[in-house]
Amino acid sequence: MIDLGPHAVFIIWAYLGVATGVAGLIGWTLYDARATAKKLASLEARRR
Amino acid sequence: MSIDTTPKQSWWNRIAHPGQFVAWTTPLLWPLTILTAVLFVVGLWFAFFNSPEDYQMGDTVRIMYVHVPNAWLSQFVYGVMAVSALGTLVWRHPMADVSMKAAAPLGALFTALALFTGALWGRPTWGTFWEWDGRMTSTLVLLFIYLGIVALWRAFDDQLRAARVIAVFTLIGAVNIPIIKFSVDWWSTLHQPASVFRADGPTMPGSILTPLFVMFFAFTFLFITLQLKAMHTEVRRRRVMTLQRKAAQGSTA
Amino acid sequence: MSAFRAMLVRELRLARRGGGDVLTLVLFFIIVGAIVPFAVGPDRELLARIAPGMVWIAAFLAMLLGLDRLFRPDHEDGSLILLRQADLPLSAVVAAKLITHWLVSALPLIVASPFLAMLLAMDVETFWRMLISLLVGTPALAAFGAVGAAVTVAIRRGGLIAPILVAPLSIPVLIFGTGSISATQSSAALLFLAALSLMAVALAPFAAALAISSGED
Amino acid sequence: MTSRQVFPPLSLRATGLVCGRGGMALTRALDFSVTPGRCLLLRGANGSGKTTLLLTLAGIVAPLDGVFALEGSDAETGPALHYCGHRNAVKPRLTVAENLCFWAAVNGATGLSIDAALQQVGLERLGDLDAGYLSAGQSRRLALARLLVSLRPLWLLDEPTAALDAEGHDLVTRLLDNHLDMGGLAIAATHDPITLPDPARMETVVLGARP
Repeated sequence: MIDLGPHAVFIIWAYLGVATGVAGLIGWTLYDARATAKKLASLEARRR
Repeated sequence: MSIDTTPKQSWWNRIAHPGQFVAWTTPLLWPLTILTAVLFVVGLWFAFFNSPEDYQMGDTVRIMYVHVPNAWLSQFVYGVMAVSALGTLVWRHPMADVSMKAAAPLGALFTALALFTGALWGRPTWGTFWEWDGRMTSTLVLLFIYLGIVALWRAFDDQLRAARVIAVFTLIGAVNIPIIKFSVDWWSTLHQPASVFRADGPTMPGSILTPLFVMFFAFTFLFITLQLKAMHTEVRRRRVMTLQRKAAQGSTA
Repeated sequence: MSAFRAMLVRELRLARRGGGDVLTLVLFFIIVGAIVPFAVGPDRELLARIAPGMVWIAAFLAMLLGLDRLFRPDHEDGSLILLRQADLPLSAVVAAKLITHWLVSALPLIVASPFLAMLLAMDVETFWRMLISLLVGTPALAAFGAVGAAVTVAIRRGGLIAPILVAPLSIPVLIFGTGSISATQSSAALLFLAALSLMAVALAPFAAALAISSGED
Repeated sequence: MTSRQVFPPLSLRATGLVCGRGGMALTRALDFSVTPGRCLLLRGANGSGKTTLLLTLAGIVAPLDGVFALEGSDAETGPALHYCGHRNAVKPRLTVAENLCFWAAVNGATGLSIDAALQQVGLERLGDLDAGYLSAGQSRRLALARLLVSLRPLWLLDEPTAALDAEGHDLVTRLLDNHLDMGGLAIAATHDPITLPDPARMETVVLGARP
């Protein structure tokens, strides 16, 4: 990695924070999508 | 509310039908995801490997590459919500309710990330994590509004009635944001002049601007992709609710 | 014992699905704390000095806000009457509700207090003392709140009256709470606070149960 | 009595019982006794004190005068009555099964299993549906299911057939009859008539004729 200068720790923390935030958001969106789809499938199956 | 009221099937009415909207936009999901990923890779490469440090701030300017896109998104997502709110109230467009509900948590997170990166950028430049300066404070108030809207969505049982009420609050919020911005700026003296979109154009050299714009588009497409995916989920969740209601009526023994 | 556990499980499940109650309380706590600089001005020394008091007042008001959720829903849908015929005594029911009330309203505030401390420019040592004082003091607030909520559950507009009843009772908690944050003789204040909390939590279920059963509806 | 005797021989006796709210008497001095296997039907216009009488017998409201007692019940077996009022005590955000499981755990799971109780009241296919989606009649059935999951000798029913359809009436009659077979007692306040297969088990008291 290139030299990030004296305040490297803040830069790394910033990118780490954003990375976890975005990863969490993507994870939650996918999880919610799958859970709702599964519930919908089970309800559709039960209705027929 | 009957959806296809007008005789001619303009595309505006056709995407009004949830099933239709999902069918049309699902093929868009994968290309958008790939585009977002590519933009992020290029952006990060530019940010870390191919841009000089700022003459004043040194390397901390690299935090700006994530801070400014998030700050911009916090405003942009609220704009999307305000337009959806208009769609709900004026044209009673069912997909407007869905997009408004899907956008709220995304906006809240981008605003929170803007504050987080702003605090980390502030530490070396101002010496403290949190400084009551104009832009940071108005972003904080915007975060409160977002979280209020998320709490409002969770508090309602009946989602359809909720959409119109929350649309009213979103519009009221939209009107108040400029007022808040102005009053906060007036209130705080310590304020860094907006260096990117100033009237006489950006004051930064091209080499810093390119990573900024690439990251900017990367985050915007990330939002669009997640928004579409969340809208699909919301459409399915409403279908689940109607099926549950039918299940209750269907089986009165 | 399983009845008590079933009560706890139900209360926690209701709180989790209760439509964003926790988020509302934490938001209220942070907003009350965050508006202080707007009123007082952004300079850091003043903020740092009044920060402990502000955090305690914010926690105090947020917990009063959460009181209405304690007994009123059960009163309105008829569960409270039935709980008086349950296998476990009414005071055990109130104890379960008190524990859940603390978990749902006080704990999220304590988890969110670092953000408020940062906003109010609180230094790190004071922050740790504040965290301990909140941990030790909020059970007393929850207990007094439970008694206030139980007394006003039968009154139609009771939700407004409960805070007025609970506020005077909680003044000692506020005094020792902020006292235990300030640098001087903070350990004595902390001990008083702990004693207050223990006493309040021990007596509240019985007092609240008595209040509910004597308030015929 | 019948072979499926479940409850200990209890009987409810009231002498000179005057019930009221806020010091204002709503009923005249009542004297009645309900022996095992029998049901007392309370009739009377609205506001004639039926609900207040039931609340008094449930121990929620203190009687203005007179005394009532459940003879034969020893205190430490815990509360011996089920009260089923107008409100169904159903939490909309919990599922049907969760609501019932809670009441079974809190009142002691001495009666039917959750599924069997739901089967009895015709809600077996809605077990994992949020109770908020139930209609008024279905919520009423869930409230009735609560009586089945824990065995209590005395039933105090306040308009059990409210919001129920014709089929629901038969359900209430069947449950009541079954309860009386098991040696239980019941006091029901109702407007529409409940006709038990064996009418001899039913007595009617008309409230409202104040002295």
